[in-house]
Amino acid sequence: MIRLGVLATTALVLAASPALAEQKTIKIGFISTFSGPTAAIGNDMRNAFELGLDHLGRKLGGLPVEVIYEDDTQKPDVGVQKTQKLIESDHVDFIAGYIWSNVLLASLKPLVDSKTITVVTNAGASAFAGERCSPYVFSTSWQNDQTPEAMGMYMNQKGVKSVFLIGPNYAAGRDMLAGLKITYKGQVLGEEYTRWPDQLDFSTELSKARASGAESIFVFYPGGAGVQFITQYVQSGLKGQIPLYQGFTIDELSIPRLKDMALGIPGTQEWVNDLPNEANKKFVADYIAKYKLRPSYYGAQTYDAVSLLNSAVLAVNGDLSNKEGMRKAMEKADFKSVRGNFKFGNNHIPIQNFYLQDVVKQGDDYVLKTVATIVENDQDRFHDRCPMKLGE
Amino acid sequence: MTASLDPTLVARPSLAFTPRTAFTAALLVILALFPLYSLVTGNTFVLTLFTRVLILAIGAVSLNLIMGYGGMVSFGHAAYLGIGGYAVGILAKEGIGSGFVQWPVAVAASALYALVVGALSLRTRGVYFIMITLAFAQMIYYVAIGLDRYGGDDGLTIYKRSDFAGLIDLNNKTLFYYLCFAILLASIYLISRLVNSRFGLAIRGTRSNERRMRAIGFPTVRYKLAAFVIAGALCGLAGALLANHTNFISPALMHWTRSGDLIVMVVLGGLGSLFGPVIGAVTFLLLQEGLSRFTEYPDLILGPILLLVAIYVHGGIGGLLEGRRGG
Amino acid sequence: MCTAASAVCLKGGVVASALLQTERLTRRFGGVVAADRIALDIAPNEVHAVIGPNGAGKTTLIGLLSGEIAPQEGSIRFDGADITRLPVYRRSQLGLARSFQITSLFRDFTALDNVALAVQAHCGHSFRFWRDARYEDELRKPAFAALERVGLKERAAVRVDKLSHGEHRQLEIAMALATGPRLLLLDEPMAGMGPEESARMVRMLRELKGNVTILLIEHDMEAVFALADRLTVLVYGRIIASGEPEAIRADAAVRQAYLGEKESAGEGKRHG
Amino acid sequence: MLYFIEQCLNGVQLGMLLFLLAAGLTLVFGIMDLVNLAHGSLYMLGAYFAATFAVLTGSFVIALIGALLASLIAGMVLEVIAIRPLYRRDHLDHVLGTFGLILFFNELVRLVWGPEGRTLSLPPEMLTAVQILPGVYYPIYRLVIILATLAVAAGLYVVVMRTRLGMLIRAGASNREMVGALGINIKLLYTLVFGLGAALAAFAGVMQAPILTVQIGMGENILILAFVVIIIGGIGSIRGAFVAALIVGLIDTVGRAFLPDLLRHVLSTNAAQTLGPSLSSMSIYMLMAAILVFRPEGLFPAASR
Repeated sequence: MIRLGVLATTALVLAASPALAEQKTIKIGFISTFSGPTAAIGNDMRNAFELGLDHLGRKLGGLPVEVIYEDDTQKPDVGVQKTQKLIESDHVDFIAGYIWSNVLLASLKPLVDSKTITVVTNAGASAFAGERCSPYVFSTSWQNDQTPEAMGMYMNQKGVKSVFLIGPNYAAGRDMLAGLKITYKGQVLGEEYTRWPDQLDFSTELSKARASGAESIFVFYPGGAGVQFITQYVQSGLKGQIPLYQGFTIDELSIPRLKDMALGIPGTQEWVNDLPNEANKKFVADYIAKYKLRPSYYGAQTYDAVSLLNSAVLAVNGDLSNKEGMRKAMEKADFKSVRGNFKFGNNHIPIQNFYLQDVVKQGDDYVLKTVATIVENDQDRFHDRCPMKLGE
Repeated sequence: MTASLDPTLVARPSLAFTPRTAFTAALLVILALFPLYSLVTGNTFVLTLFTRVLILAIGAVSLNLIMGYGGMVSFGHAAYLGIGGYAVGILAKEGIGSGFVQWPVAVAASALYALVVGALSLRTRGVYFIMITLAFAQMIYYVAIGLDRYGGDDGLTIYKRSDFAGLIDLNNKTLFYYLCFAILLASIYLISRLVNSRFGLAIRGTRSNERRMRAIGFPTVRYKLAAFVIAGALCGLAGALLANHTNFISPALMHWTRSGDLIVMVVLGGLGSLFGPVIGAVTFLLLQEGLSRFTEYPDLILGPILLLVAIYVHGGIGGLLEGRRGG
Repeated sequence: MCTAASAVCLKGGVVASALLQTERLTRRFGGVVAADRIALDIAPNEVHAVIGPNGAGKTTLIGLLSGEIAPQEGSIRFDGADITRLPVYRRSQLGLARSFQITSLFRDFTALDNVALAVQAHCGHSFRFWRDARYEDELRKPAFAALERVGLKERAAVRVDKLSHGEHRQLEIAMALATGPRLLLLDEPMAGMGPEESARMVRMLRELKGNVTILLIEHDMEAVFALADRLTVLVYGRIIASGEPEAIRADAAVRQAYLGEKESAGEGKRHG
Repeated sequence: MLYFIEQCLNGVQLGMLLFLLAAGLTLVFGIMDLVNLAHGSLYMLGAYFAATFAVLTGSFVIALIGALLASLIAGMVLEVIAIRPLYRRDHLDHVLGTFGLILFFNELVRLVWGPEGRTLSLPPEMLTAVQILPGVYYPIYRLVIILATLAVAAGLYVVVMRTRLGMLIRAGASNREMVGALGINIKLLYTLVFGLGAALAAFAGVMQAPILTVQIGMGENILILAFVVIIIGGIGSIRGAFVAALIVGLIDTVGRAFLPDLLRHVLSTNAAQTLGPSLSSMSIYMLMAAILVFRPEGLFPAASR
């Protein structure tokens, strides 16, 4: 019986291998996390990507689109394999997605080697913004350091004297805490990195924060871990004593689980769902209408990716072999972004505003609101390590 | 080599046309032809996938030497994949790209680790041995996570594959595939010689009845240790191949579930049979890959299959093909 | 004729000629003394039987001599050399071969492979990785010869688990013989044998007599008196008598021990 | 000093969770001689059951009780269907079979509860900290975990030491054949013990759910820790499991708390930051290896095997 299984599966692998796809439909590979505690992020991205395609009549530059979603299970090694599969087996024209900086860094080589035009919709590893920038790889999000840098500025404004930093021990975690230290002028009384992603008990770190006597805590925990951290922060009775400042730890995905616990914990972001521009209003309204959920910045960044790819295909009117043409077109960032229009830096990372956001309660509903603009047209500090120049 | 003895006295490996030999032969032919297939269809991923299968098969073959023939159940065998892989990765990052350096270092490092671990672990028996090998593998796993300079938990990208001074270009997927295939066959041949040599009989005897082995005058531990080291070195080579294959290494390579995978492959294919590990590796990985193509919940099927094999089948699939059943 | 008392006097004279000699050999398990200051000496080429009721410590004695059990006191000298602290395999290499009371063979090997392993153990180290050992005359010939001696020639190619119990016992002997031992420690070779099987075994052992020294532990008194040159009687780990068969037959203490077998058998259950 | 106490409490709390997991594991291991990698899956199931019942009833306590019962039954059913046939086989087949069970249960949970994972929220009064010593605040809920687990440990002690079932369990752990010889219905005993182990694992899963997580694969990392615990403690020994669990919990937490700072004296901050956590994780396995080398039977050998 097993033997039959083997033969059957072998046959399947043989069967599942299309001869070189001729360019009638555009194939897009989408890599994100669709299982495990961070699956919610992947779903938000997929929803937004689907919505974006709907808005374009499921066509890019007039060509029908087929999307292949792959689950990186949040593991770098799996991410590489899925990336290779998309390139070598599905022969996709574009690849989009990537939540995790470490998954992106692991997958970057096959992407660059194969010259696959890629739109990264979240991960913002510093190396990828700097020396490892690539002509065919674009980002619709940010470089990791930018968001916490904005938070650092805000904490300066508030005159916060000292801070204790806590984050996960992986590429993004290290970037985030480094970012805050760049702009924050007060004292950094401690810096803790936890095992990622399997360490979910932060009691040790919280005790340390308390003992450090710091006036504030800054934290970065995306996805489910964020919920765990906030919960334990509240349980440990610190909320009343040491105010918390966060990046990517509280978002539309975690608020429904955190409810009151999330109130009064400020964060910074390049996009908030109430940004007053037409593209955004349409995006948020249609998203809520279609999915009965609020989109998060993960979704927003991914929604922009659709528009960006569309602009590329339009510019070369469907000739996907003309990668140079598409690259030049994309560098213009010539589309209506839901964060308001922006320009790309030489490293293909957006130059954009960052806003202060806060959680407010509307009836039984909890939403994020833009409080203020912290910094305008901020460019990441790694772009000068990237040899590329725009329009060349 | 000798005619002086009645030939019936030596159990010659039967070349009879059993389902098992037929299956093995068919499998080898298929494996040998894959590059051709992917050339025709232009689907290079199948090649990538099967290169991975071959490499892990080498790991399984090495585990089979100590587990199947030596009776040493190591629950930490993935550590060697990691050590071999990191040897290549670290040297590459430090600018030493030559395979003539990287691969020997990978093998030597693994052998050395095996020597230390074996020397300590072989004082224990049975389940304690399983657990102590696991413990050491976990240590190495966390060491890798702690290697800040080499990516820590995020792993390390390898920008250039091992360079063999133009002798063989590992960037050529087909060539690399056949290299792995050759190494796999070579290691199987090596082990086929090993297990029937005096050394092989010594470790097989030890597996069968260690007390008696000592009673008739064998210092069993040193033979077990030697086997342990050989297996480690071979798996280290597999690790070096794997690093070159994925161009990326991370501690995940050494996670205990990887060691579990290797054990599953060996037991699935049939303990202590030459080609069992290959059958096991191919089956296991194809089941994973294949099942996920026609169901969204592959492990819902794979899991019970493993359980059933554990309960009802003696000698894994190999045994099944010979009609051997459990009891 | 030599009693426990006069064993001391042996020290001077007979030592040189004794192949194996133990002094004050003692081993306790918890409260139980399984071997109590045992002084034993075995002359070259004699068949020396050790008898005694269950739980007398016979198997412990074998364990001590073969090295599987470490003594708490006393010493063992083999051919003049002190082997008290040597590991099992070293003693075997010195020529101390043993058979097991409960058959202990390589069940998934053929009879010949079993014996061949024993031979292999005694011709140099086994770090030979390439040549197929199943075709080496150097190993096969002596192994085959040993099987012949115990009358298992025809069964050479049969897997052990296919052999009968009696054949297992014979194979045990063959494996011990194959290594060309200087001293055979036979732990109840007739255990669980039918009358004609044991008869064959006795015949076989008698053929060995004179060429190899044997320390025989056996319950079957018929066999013992048929084979042994000297007997030593063990009760509660202590030697109560030692000497020629006739003397032992006559010895009152021995009678007593065997009449008292019943409760000491009960004892045996606990610390045998 | 106060800070140190606080960290030790954290360690104790982790140790307690480990004990719940290890107790069942060590019994199953000691009595049935079964290497059960799927024990972590029962821990996971317990948490998911609780999360579901909590949604249905809105009460944490009811959810807990429901989860315990559900897991007890699930465990016994699992034993009868899948585990019992494994007893005859060797440890290797145990590893293969129960490894298969891990895959199965992870997938099953994904099928039934979806991939995202669940939250088990606490009653609000649990969301604060109390001052246990002047200057030492400690989350109420973590105290609850410690106390509840201590209660369970005590209960377990009574059952094992004072009841007939416990007598059989102890006998089984030290000498399996003997229990068989006593003409006890061994099958039933095994099923009961396995169910008990499942319930204990579930209890651990439920208790940690509100602070940690309810997600697929949550059992796998902690399972290995549980194995470390029972090896250190001595297979089959509840007392050993208890002591060893505390040791492991303390080493892990205190190590995480103090190692990075110590390392910072010898290493660059970055290196120290990365090395610190992994070093403290390693130290646990070093301890286990050391125990296995020098005292293979563990700290409290229950069996003479």
